[in-house]
Amino acid sequence: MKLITAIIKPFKLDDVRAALHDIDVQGMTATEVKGFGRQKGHTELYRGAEYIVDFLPKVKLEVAVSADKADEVMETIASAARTGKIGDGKIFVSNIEAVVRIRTGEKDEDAL
Amino acid sequence: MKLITAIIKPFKLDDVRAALHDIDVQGMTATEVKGFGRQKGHTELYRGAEYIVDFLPKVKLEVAVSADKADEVMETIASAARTGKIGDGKIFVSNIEAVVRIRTGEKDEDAL
Amino acid sequence: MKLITAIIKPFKLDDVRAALHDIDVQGMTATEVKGFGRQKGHTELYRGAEYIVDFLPKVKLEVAVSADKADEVMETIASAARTGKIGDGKIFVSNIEAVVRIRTGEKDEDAL
Amino acid sequence: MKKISRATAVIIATCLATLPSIAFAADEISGADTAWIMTSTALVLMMTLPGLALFYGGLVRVKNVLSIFMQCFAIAGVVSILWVLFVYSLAFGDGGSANAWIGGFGKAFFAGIGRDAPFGTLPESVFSMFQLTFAIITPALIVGGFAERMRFSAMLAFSIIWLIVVYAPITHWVWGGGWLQQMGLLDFAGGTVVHITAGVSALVAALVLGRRSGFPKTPMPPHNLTLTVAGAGMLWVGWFGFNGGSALAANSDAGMAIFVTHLSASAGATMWMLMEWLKFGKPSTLGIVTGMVAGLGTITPASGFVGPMGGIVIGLLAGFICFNATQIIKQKLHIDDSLDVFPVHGVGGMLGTFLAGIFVSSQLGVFSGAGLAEGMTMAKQVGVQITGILATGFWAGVITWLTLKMLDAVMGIRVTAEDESQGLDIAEHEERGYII
Amino acid sequence: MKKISRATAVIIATCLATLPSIAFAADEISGADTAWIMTSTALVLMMTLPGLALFYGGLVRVKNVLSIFMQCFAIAGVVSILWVLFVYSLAFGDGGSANAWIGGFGKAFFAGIGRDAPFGTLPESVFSMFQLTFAIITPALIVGGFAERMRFSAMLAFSIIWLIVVYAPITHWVWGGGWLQQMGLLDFAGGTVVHITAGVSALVAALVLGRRSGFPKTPMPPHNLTLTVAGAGMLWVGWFGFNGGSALAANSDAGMAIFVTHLSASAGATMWMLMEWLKFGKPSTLGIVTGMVAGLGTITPASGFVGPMGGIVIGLLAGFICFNATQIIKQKLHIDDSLDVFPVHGVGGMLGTFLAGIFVSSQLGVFSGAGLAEGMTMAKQVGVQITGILATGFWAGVITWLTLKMLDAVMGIRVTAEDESQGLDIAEHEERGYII
Amino acid sequence: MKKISRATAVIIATCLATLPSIAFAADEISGADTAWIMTSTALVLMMTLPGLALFYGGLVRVKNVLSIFMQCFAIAGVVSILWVLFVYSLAFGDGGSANAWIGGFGKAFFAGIGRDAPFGTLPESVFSMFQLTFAIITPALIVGGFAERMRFSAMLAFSIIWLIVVYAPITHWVWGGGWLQQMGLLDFAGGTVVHITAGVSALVAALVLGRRSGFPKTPMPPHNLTLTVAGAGMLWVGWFGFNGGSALAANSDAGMAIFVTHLSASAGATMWMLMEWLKFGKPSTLGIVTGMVAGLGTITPASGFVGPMGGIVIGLLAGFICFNATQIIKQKLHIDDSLDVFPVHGVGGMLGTFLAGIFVSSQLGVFSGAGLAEGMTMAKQVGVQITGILATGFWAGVITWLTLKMLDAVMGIRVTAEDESQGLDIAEHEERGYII
Ligand SMILES: Nc1ncnc2c1ncn2[C@@H]1O[C@H](COP(=O)(O)OP(=O)(O)O)[C@@H](O)[C@H]1O
Ligand SMILES: Nc1ncnc2c1ncn2[C@@H]1O[C@H](COP(=O)(O)OP(=O)(O)O)[C@@H](O)[C@H]1O
Ligand SMILES: Nc1ncnc2c1ncn2[C@@H]1O[C@H](COP(=O)(O)OP(=O)(O)O)[C@@H](O)[C@H]1O
Repeated sequence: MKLITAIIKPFKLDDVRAALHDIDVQGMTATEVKGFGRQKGHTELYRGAEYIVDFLPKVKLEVAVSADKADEVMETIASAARTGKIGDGKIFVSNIEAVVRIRTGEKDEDAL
Repeated sequence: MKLITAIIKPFKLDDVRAALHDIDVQGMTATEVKGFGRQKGHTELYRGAEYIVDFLPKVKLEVAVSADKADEVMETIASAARTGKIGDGKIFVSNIEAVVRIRTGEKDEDAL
Repeated sequence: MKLITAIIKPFKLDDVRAALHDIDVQGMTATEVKGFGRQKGHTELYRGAEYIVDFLPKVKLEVAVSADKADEVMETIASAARTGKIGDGKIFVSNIEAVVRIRTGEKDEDAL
Repeated sequence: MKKISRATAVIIATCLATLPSIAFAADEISGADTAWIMTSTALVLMMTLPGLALFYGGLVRVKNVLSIFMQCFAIAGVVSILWVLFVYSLAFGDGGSANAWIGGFGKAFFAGIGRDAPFGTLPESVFSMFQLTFAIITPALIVGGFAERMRFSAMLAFSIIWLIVVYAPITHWVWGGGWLQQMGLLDFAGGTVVHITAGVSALVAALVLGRRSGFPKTPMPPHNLTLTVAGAGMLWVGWFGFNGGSALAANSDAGMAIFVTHLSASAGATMWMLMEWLKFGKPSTLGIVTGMVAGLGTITPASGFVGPMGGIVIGLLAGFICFNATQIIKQKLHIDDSLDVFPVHGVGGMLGTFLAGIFVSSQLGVFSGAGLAEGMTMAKQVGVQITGILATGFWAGVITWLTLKMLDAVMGIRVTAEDESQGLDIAEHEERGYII
Repeated sequence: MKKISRATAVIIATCLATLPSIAFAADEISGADTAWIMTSTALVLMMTLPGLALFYGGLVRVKNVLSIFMQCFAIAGVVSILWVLFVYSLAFGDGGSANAWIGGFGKAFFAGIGRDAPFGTLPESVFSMFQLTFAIITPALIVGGFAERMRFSAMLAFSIIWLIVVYAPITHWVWGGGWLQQMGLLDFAGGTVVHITAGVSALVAALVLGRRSGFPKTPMPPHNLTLTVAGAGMLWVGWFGFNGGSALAANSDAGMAIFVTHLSASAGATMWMLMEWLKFGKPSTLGIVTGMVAGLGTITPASGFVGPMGGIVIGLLAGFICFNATQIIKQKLHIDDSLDVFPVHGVGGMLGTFLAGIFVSSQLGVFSGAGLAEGMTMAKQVGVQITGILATGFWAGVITWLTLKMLDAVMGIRVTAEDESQGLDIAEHEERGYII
Repeated sequence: MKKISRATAVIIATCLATLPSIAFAADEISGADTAWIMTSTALVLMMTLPGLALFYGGLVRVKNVLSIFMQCFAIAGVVSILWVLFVYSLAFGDGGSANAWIGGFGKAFFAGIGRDAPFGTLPESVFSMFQLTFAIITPALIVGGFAERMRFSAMLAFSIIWLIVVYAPITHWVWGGGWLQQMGLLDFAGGTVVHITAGVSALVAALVLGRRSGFPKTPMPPHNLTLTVAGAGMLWVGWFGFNGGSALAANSDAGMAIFVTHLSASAGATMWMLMEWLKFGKPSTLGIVTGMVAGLGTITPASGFVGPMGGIVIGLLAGFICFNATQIIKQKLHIDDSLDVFPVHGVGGMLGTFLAGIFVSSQLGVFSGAGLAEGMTMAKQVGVQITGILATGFWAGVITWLTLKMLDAVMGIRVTAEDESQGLDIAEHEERGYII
């Protein structure tokens, strides 16, 4: 099984979820993160003291899927999250060796 | 070494930590996340505008352990986090190639 | 490619970022997390009710790099984040099988 | 009949004061009245700062909370300066031959008005300052209509023009000796002057600016209801100064105005709670405070004229009608009057101005009010009230439309899509509400 | 002796006013007194909305913050309507032959009371409205006892019954010409009427409802102390109207009441801070504001009778005793009076009512007060005070117990375990405090 | 000339009252004045609690928000107790032969002052309580200078000593019949007594304590501007009591003081907004409320003497000069007066005390004020004003420096680096602001 981790723009989360839903992926986990990259942040000013906020709010989406579905999921996320502007984010794929569904104790593919 | 990642219900965090403590796992890292899955969220209403909150607050727990301890940790988490109701969460196991303890520079198993 | 995950003290984030910048790593993702480990938390008191806060605020930094750069990145993070006091944190290294840059669709090393 | 003489004495006095007469030559400043109106002034200022700022600020998304605050404070600053320069004079000065429509420049710079000059039983400084707090809150209310998308500079330009071309003349019509006051319009504390003008202008502004991007598909829930509730409480309390102070004296008219104001707020809140309970199954905090504001806005024009039971009925009707108005404007018509200024203040102001003409009557048993003025019938009074509603609503709407169209051509009134998505706090003010 | 005549004149006046006499026939409405009591009314309303709502709201967990707000606003709405319908009449009307126990329906609907009808030196509308703000805050205080677990509908039913069966009669006993007032009970601003009734009822409610699930093992720290501190400040300020307004006049009694109120709050806060410092090593913000509220609640019954140094002593004792009471109730007895209403308000109210009988004396040197009434000895006065404490505490406790048991049988008073764990904001009101 | 007699009557009365004369033997307590000053007292208390606490609390980092609250409440508690014990007596008592410098102990424990004792037209309890609220806010203002790094115990010790050695004598000099008052210093509501003393002391404290670790490299932005804005609104409103109440009467002086106070706040806010717009390209919420406070602080000494247009000019100058002062102190000199107390209050207080000597003149056309006292020329008045500025600033600065050095030797005034990095809330009070 594979873990697809995508860093995306927060306002794209709904679109990505809908797109994944369409290809029958229902479970996923999202985290609010701060992204540092090519896209630059902004400046804030408080009584003349400059404060450079160099991170950008991003959402990290983690989806565990069976190995054969990994490519489709990657493609789906990539196309749903794309705006074509800098800062659209990245997708990483890594291997998962085991999965358990806590409620039932089901294992691996059954647990997804 | 293995990284055990568990998505659990937030109010179960204390129980899981206590259980891990009992089997001598002391280090771990927790993150507040939003879970999407079979369990459904709720509806909010603001001046008649409906607002469907489809995610559920979950906690992601990450524990790095030596390979031989991975199964025990998985079992422990699973049984401590279980309520038997939908949304109890998942456990994922993946491989870690190296570990460093920043304070001392110790490596791998020594660093856990 | 490798994913370097570091749990560090929050006030060290700026130093670590600067150090990584110096070795030409520009992209990374940070998450606020709660750490449990050897370092202990504190006690809070509300109208006499004791409340033990046993976690410590930490930052998790995730950096995807090409395999050959992984060691340098690890060392850099370790030395920039070190205070020598308990609770400095850990670094974990794991494998990434694929990377996509969402904006362009570039793959793997090109996408970093 | 005897009673109405008191209830309207204030208004008549106000009217006379604007004439170049010696009517007040013999007037004495009353310490008690001065104490009460200074207190009321503080209460009404509190309604805007921090009251309304918090109320509105909590309702927007987190990325725009400071823009609301900034708009409220900037309006307070700029309106106050203009007030002394000439707007007070336009509203309450003597307009000579044009007095039916607008005051003149005789009181510009507050010049020639002695420190001890009386206005009725108050120092004129106190009267002018009290009225200034009304001139501040009215444009600040409009902010709710165009929240989360208007350029700050355009907002400022709009508020200035609006103050001069809408607020000053309408205040003159109703309270400064103008034609509506001559006609006998009952508007004790600003149903027409404040709530109808603000409500209609907010609606027009919402239409001219267009919807927030994503509306109505994307949910835009309030980001911090604790601010909204804090502001709501201050609005309720402050309204005692708004309506009670409009008696311009510490007497039983002020006392009864406060009593009915409180009761209408209570009834509005209760009714909105019941409506939500029935319609959605659960009553909400946002609902109950919205009902409260509806009750307060609606009683405003009537507050000096009706009795306690009349106040309760007005509040219940306010809760019922404004609730439905909110549903229609936003859910049905999909007009993005973002913080519901029109359905709450505009509709409430119209309803209250209308009902003032009815519940003023002393012929309604336990629902009686202070009684119609001599020579008035209820039908005639209601006719006057409707005239007032239409005239003020029409003038406010047309001028708002023209002003915004003009400003859009000249400077642009809406932020870019990117700024809107980033939020006005960063885009327009380079700061963030919370760093927690 | 001369002094007490002033201090009690108000109370006697209040008493007389409820009799069908012509005692006030010659009374004139005083502008100054009217101004001050209208101001006090605004201040006391601010104590509940937003004061108490914020104070309590900050103390609960984030998932229940709106439920507190909702309860405070709903109580304000419903109590106000009932007040005009008949509760004011029950509390302050003439009860005829039953007048020792309860007022009648003579003032129901506020009917037959002219707009200018005087009540002492105030318009009766002002007196009634001032008293209404007390009737709002008292049931709102009880909310702290059953916070985070009571059904909203049951809360509403309970508050309505409680207002009618507990609050109205006890107010009549103490301020409306009833038996305790006849007996000479000193309760200037509500030690018995407000604080003892609320404190005891909250304790009983906590016991009947049972503990929050997880209490006392799971920590339930306040979710937002900035709200609590904002509310605490408003309570302190508003209390000037609560106690100062209870003089029903803008005179030196009101002035001294404010002075001693402030000093007791200061002493209570300081003492609580010292207790925490000694006992736990560190003083806390929550502690200092709790001590402040204890000082305020405790001085309330005594505020019209004691002097500045008496006020300080009362505050110090309040801090010391209420601090220990809090420890005992929650940490030792594990009673989940969630926001400590009984140890702070109940114990404080009892303590203050008792101490009023002592520090009223003009024989205590620099600690002297206004002096006992003619014919009173300190022993006799203290006996009356204890009678008042026991009678009001007992009545409030018993009725609360019966009402809640009855409601539990009829409709259920506690939310389900699932709703409790999800939080009342979502479960009962479908909204969330913060979306940040 | 006639006019100044009124404007200064209050001050002269205050002065006389401190002499063992029978000047007030015939005085009657005025209900209206009493009502207004009790109201003002509530407003000024609200400025500190919760106003200033929220304003400052929002400006610090999240880990120190409670420490600000704690400091404000603890100061309120301890100052109030000391006030009654002997500080009021030192400030407003009769100092006998030393009366030019300090009052005596004649009013200690508030003993021997009857409940109905008049002070001018007020009960003395009301005068003393009103003044107490000034004695609370002044040390609380200083907190902004040493925020985020001072030990709580040292802060408390410092505030106590400062109250006795700085605040009490300076108040006596200016308002208690001391040498500056005799000289004719115009300080209506505390430009010297409150703002200069607080501003200078905060600057000295910032220097003695040293910078926060990381300053100025690490950005330390406000953690919650919604608190700051809520507090700002309360400061604006409360200032009506601060300046308006300083007339000690409900008359046209109070009314005009409120009017000019409001206008100066508006002008200060507007000017600061424009300065930021010009200099940084974008105006900010924090900027506009800072300008508002600058306008308020600056008008304070002048508020009883100037007219509306004078108020506007003073506000504009306040915005301009305090803006630049803030830039210089913090950005250029890198002095970590953390919440900018000196550039805003200190500089504002100096500026306003100076300008009072100018805009009091009745010879400035539309910019005229109440007129100089008989026998005064503008040059002479300005000389007196400068004397007042230098004397109060110097005394406050020197004593603050000595006190802090002494305390540092005795007990240590700064928290450890570790506590500073963890935050004072946990380190000093074991609690956290938010658990959300
Ligand atoms: N090497 C990396 N490791 C981890 N996260 C990264 C890395 N590079 C980029 N990111 C994440 O992706 C986000 C977008 O990257 P950025 O360089 O700004 O734009 P783009 O992906 O369009 O080139 C960043 O904000 C960061 O969260
Ligand atoms: N495929 C997945 N990848 C990542 N996280 C998942 C996945 N499926 C479920 N989760 C996480 O597990 C949580 C529980 O899953 P859910 O389907 O609601 O219940 P259950 O685990 O009992 O079947 C989800 O809220 C989500 O956070
Ligand atoms: N086995 C582990 N798995 C995951 N995270 C860990 C583990 N051990 C420690 N951590 C993280 O590292 C942080 C520092 O660890 P700690 O034991 O306190 O100090 P040190 O790293 O100096 O030994 C912890 O707060 C936790 O977030």
